[in-house]
Amino acid sequence: MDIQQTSDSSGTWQPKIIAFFCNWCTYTAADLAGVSRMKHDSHFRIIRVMCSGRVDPQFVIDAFARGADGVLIGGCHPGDCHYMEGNYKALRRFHLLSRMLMSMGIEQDRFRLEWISASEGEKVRTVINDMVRRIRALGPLRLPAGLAELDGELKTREEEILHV
Amino acid sequence: MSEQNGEIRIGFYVCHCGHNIANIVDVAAVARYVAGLPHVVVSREYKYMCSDPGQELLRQDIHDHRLNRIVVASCSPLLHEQTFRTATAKAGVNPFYFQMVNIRENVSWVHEDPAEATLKARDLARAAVRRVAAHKALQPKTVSINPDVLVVGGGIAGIHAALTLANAGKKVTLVERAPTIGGHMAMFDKTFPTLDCAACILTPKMSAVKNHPNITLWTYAEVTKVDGFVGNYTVTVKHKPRYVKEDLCVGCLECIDACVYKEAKVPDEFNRGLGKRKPIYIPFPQATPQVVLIDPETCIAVKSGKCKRTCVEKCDRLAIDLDQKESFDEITVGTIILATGFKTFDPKRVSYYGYGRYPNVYISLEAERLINASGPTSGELILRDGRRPKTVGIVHCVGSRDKNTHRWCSRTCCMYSLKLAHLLKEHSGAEVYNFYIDIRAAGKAYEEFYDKLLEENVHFIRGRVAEVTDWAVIPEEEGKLIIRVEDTMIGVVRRIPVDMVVLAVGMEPQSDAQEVRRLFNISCSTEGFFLERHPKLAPVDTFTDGIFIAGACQGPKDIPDSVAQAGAAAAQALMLIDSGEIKLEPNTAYLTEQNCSGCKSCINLCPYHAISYLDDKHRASINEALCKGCGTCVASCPSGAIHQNLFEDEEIYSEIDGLLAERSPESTAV
Amino acid sequence: MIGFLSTKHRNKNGSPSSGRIKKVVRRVKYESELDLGFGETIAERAYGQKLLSCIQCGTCSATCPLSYYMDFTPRRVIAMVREGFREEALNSFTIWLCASCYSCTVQCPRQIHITDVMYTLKREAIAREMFPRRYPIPILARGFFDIVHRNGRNSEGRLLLYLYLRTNILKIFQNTRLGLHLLRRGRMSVRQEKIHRKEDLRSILGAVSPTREEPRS
Amino acid sequence: MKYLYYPGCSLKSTGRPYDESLRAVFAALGIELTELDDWNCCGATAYASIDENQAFGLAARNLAIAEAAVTDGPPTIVAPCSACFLVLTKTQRYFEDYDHVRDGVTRELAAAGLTYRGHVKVRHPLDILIHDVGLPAIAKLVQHQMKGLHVASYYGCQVVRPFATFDDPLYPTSMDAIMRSLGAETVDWPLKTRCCGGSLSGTIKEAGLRLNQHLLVEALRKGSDLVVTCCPLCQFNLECFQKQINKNYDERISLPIMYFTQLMGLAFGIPEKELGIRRLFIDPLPVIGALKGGVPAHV
Repeated sequence: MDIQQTSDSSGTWQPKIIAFFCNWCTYTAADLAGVSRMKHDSHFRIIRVMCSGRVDPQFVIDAFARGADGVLIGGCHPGDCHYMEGNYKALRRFHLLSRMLMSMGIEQDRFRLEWISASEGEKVRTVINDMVRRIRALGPLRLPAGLAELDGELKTREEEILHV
Repeated sequence: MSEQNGEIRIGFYVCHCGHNIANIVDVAAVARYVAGLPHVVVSREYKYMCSDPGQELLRQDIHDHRLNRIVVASCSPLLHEQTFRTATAKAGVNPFYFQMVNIRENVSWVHEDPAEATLKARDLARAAVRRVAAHKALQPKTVSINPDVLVVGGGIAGIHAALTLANAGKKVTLVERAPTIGGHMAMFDKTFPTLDCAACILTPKMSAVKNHPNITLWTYAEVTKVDGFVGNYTVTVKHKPRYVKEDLCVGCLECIDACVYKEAKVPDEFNRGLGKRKPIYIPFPQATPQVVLIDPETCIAVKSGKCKRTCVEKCDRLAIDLDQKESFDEITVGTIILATGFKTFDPKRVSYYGYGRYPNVYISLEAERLINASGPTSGELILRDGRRPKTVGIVHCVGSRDKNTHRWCSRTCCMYSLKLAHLLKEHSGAEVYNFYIDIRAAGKAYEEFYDKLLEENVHFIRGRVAEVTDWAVIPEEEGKLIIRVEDTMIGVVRRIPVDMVVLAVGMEPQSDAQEVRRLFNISCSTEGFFLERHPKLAPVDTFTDGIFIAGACQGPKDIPDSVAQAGAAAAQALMLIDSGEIKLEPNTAYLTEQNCSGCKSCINLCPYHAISYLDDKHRASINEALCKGCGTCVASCPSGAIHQNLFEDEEIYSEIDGLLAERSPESTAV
Repeated sequence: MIGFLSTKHRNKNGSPSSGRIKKVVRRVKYESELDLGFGETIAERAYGQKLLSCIQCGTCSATCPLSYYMDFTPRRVIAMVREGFREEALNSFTIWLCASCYSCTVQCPRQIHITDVMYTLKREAIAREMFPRRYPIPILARGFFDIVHRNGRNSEGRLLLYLYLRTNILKIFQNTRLGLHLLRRGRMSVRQEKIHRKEDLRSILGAVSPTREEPRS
Repeated sequence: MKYLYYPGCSLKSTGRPYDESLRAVFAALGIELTELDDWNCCGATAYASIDENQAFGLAARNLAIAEAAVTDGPPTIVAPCSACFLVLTKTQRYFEDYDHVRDGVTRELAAAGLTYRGHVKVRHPLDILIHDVGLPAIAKLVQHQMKGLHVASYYGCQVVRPFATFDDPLYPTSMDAIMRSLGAETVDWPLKTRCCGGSLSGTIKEAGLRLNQHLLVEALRKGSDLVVTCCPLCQFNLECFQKQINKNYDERISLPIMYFTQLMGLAFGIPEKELGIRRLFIDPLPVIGALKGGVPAHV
């Protein structure tokens, strides 16, 4: 990817973060942040899913593979899941997946899971700003020797991750 | 007309939302950019897409350009997705060939740099365009609505909602935790600004509830379990033992006289401990239902069994049952209205007002009881130390507008303080001081009431009281409570000796609001009050279909507002009931049988038991009726056999893909 | 000023004592006379961005044990700072009377660090030399500062001596009896307490960059 | 129990009885206090009025020394003087909360070859006694019940405000609880945290003396036999200016003002010499009961 497209108008590199937000808590919180005009960093893109439990590890890996510098998953607080326990599933997958990503040299700060309830617009702001700050510090993601290897990794680990 | 010869023809529309979006996002640039994307046939910007002309534009284009996919970039889908889906459907395209891009809440309202915002708006638009191409035609699943309604909470809000629905011919179950309905309003003496007595306007409604053929009234009961979904909820209710058979008791109260306790010894809840009751009692004269109950904590018979049980002998209807146990009922309803009310702020949390240390410091509710004709002093203003006050200080904003306790304004305190000022002066002829930060008398005839008080020569001192002490510096202060405050209008600190202090305590969420919230699967705002679906456009809806909120459980409210909300909640419920059915998002999971390896890893994942294992076929099977569409099973299926409508893997991948895809050099020039 | 204080106290209600002829002064304030950035500056230097959220409720004034003696109540000082009445705020002896008891800070419904605001104003005033000659409080502060700066520890005896020499020499005699009592009970010594590694101190204090402290103009 | 001990300047002069009695009482309770090596003045309130950055640097030197002194677990400083307690806590707190303070302090310390990582806990003796020692342990050591003695606990301001978390900032009760565990009756009075004016008694006498007059009069009005306090400056103001207060305001006050640790010591049967009783201006022993061999007469 050429520097041009991941850089801002002033030409300096800017991170790209994909954020999977659950419809009931975190996405609503993001709306609240909007309604409350809580300005925050723009270098993230939200994908709405019904529940953080819907976030397939492959989505995350795919995002990294396609050039995301960070991935954020936002769900309801433990005990508050609109679907009772989807967020717990998300949590368990997150642990396995982040271990795998780290073993592949993707820093911990690049993959994050946050509980943000519908009323926590402020938290959306702080989490986003903090994550962007950390990833700016890390710089662009240098994937370990290209996607092919990543896919290979994926195949071998798939079972273990998906069987949670 | 849409899916002929499979060709995908996308129409893209970016909304200015007046200046809300257009001020930050270069909408024209976005439209130009999207026009260059594959499958896009039409790409326009428009001032207000949600307006009639906006929707008409959409309809016209679909017709003229044979569009079969629609993307609108405007506000949050939580606000207008339905609007545009309907518009799409009107024009003959399946509504699920629509995708919405949120460039207001998620872009223009939260970002300041136009270049960055525009860049982001484009990425999101590109992702949506790719996603919509992968969409499938779907039929919304419809469920029928059980016409029965559950109302939780028997305060004025719950009462009003229940009566409204019952009068509309619906069967209502009203569940109240306390032994009687009436809530806080029943404790008030008079109501502002009209000064008509609370009991006079409330008790008729209470008995109406009791006698209404369509209302089942369950007091001293609590909801313990809620299952199901909109239109089809199954609710378990626990009846706490009153040790009195409700159906047999006629409220003659002879048992109370008969109690072995000759004197009432127990501080009574209804009078906030200012009066006493016996272990067998009725909360207050107009209690509804007119049924006595026994407090197991203090009744000798229940506690130890060693008692002459004179009450039992006395009751010739044999209503008293000292062995009564808690019992459960299960009911099915289609909709639920929560009116669980509020709790008053505990002023012990602000030590500097001396509540609990100085007997003559009262909270507003206690003052209400003190001046109430049916109160512990039968309306005589007699203080805890037996004196009659010559001067009274009313302290506003106790536990309100204070970041150390509660940030919010409780909205009712100013007015009830004015009311109490008037009543206290009327009852005792005392000098009354109001200590306020701001007087908030915004309401019909409220300001006029404030005028009235000013003319009655009640003192209004603008300043937040710093402390209430018994620290006398000069002889005139001996034996008084000293209020230290800055008179901010005059700019001096004043020490004002009074005989009685009334703390205008604010309103806070019920202490168990969080548990109740979980029980009914709704959200709370930061403050802990129940969260409405939209602060302006859906004030009584929640994020859970079929569950509505009314009254002070949603935020501080006075009686008129609570009643208005209760009516609104009832109307929302009626809307569902009378439409008979509700369309649900077709976002359910489904299985491609041939791919299922029968590994069973999904079976236990589903919290709704929608997935079962067919032993004969050695594979799973999904009951779409039970599926609520979280997608957890989809993400966990190792053989990718489970899919979710509206959130297909393919759809999400193309969204990711779209967000991260390279942009052509042309596009980067903003 | 002290004189004014005492007259002010002599009549209980705290209103300025009667009989004093007030000279006519212009009351109108022109925006051009104000330092409009002042509020933000002080807020920023006092860790209390919340200063701007003051609702003028007067809790600070009412809870302050010394507001009785102040020319402007703390609430009014906050209002002045907020609105850029720099001269008035810095000239008021309200800021000097603050004994840092923090009552206002813990009770302020907007959680404004009022005590820090007062410190900041004191520093601002000292930096601008905006306090009357022989006014004891800033002098005491300076004296304390010098002693500690030099020796690393304070010595109360020395400090009082220093104070009285520079403010009101007579106080020495007023207070000699007290001093003697303390000496006799071994509770005061004219011996100067010192620390061993004074060079540490010097380098620490030397390393301070005065960036945030110079007065705005 | 082992703690680092930061006496502060006052406890070396006017506050000496506090220093002596505190050491004696803590020793009796089996608490080991190690005086912080080469500690320097905390900066108090005055210093910050001149140069705040220096004030932080000054206080931080003590924290740095403490951090270096303890290797096992987080170092805890016991600071009996209210001003010291406040300033050290404030420095610690602002070091955590504000980047520019952290950077400034770090730079200043570095100049002296010192480092601070922010691990020090600053605690007040009251906090230690209530939460680490516990009232039962205190009661167990009491040999002479202070029966019938009406004690007004005076906390002053800076111990409980604004950073202390161990008690209510406006209506604290920890010292009262300790006094009750000595058998004494505590006086519930509203001025227990009202400021004594600090250094004002030296600068603006009128204001300073008034504050102390109010405190003394109210303590007496509420029937106190004596006042116990936990701050050297409060003790000094309340005790040493009684003569002047009586003169200026035509009062007849003679109220013993002692450190709470002194009364604890007496209750524990520690010889009064070790508690600096004789250093007080107003002898408390008569009201406590003439001590015969350390035993109050009326016990």
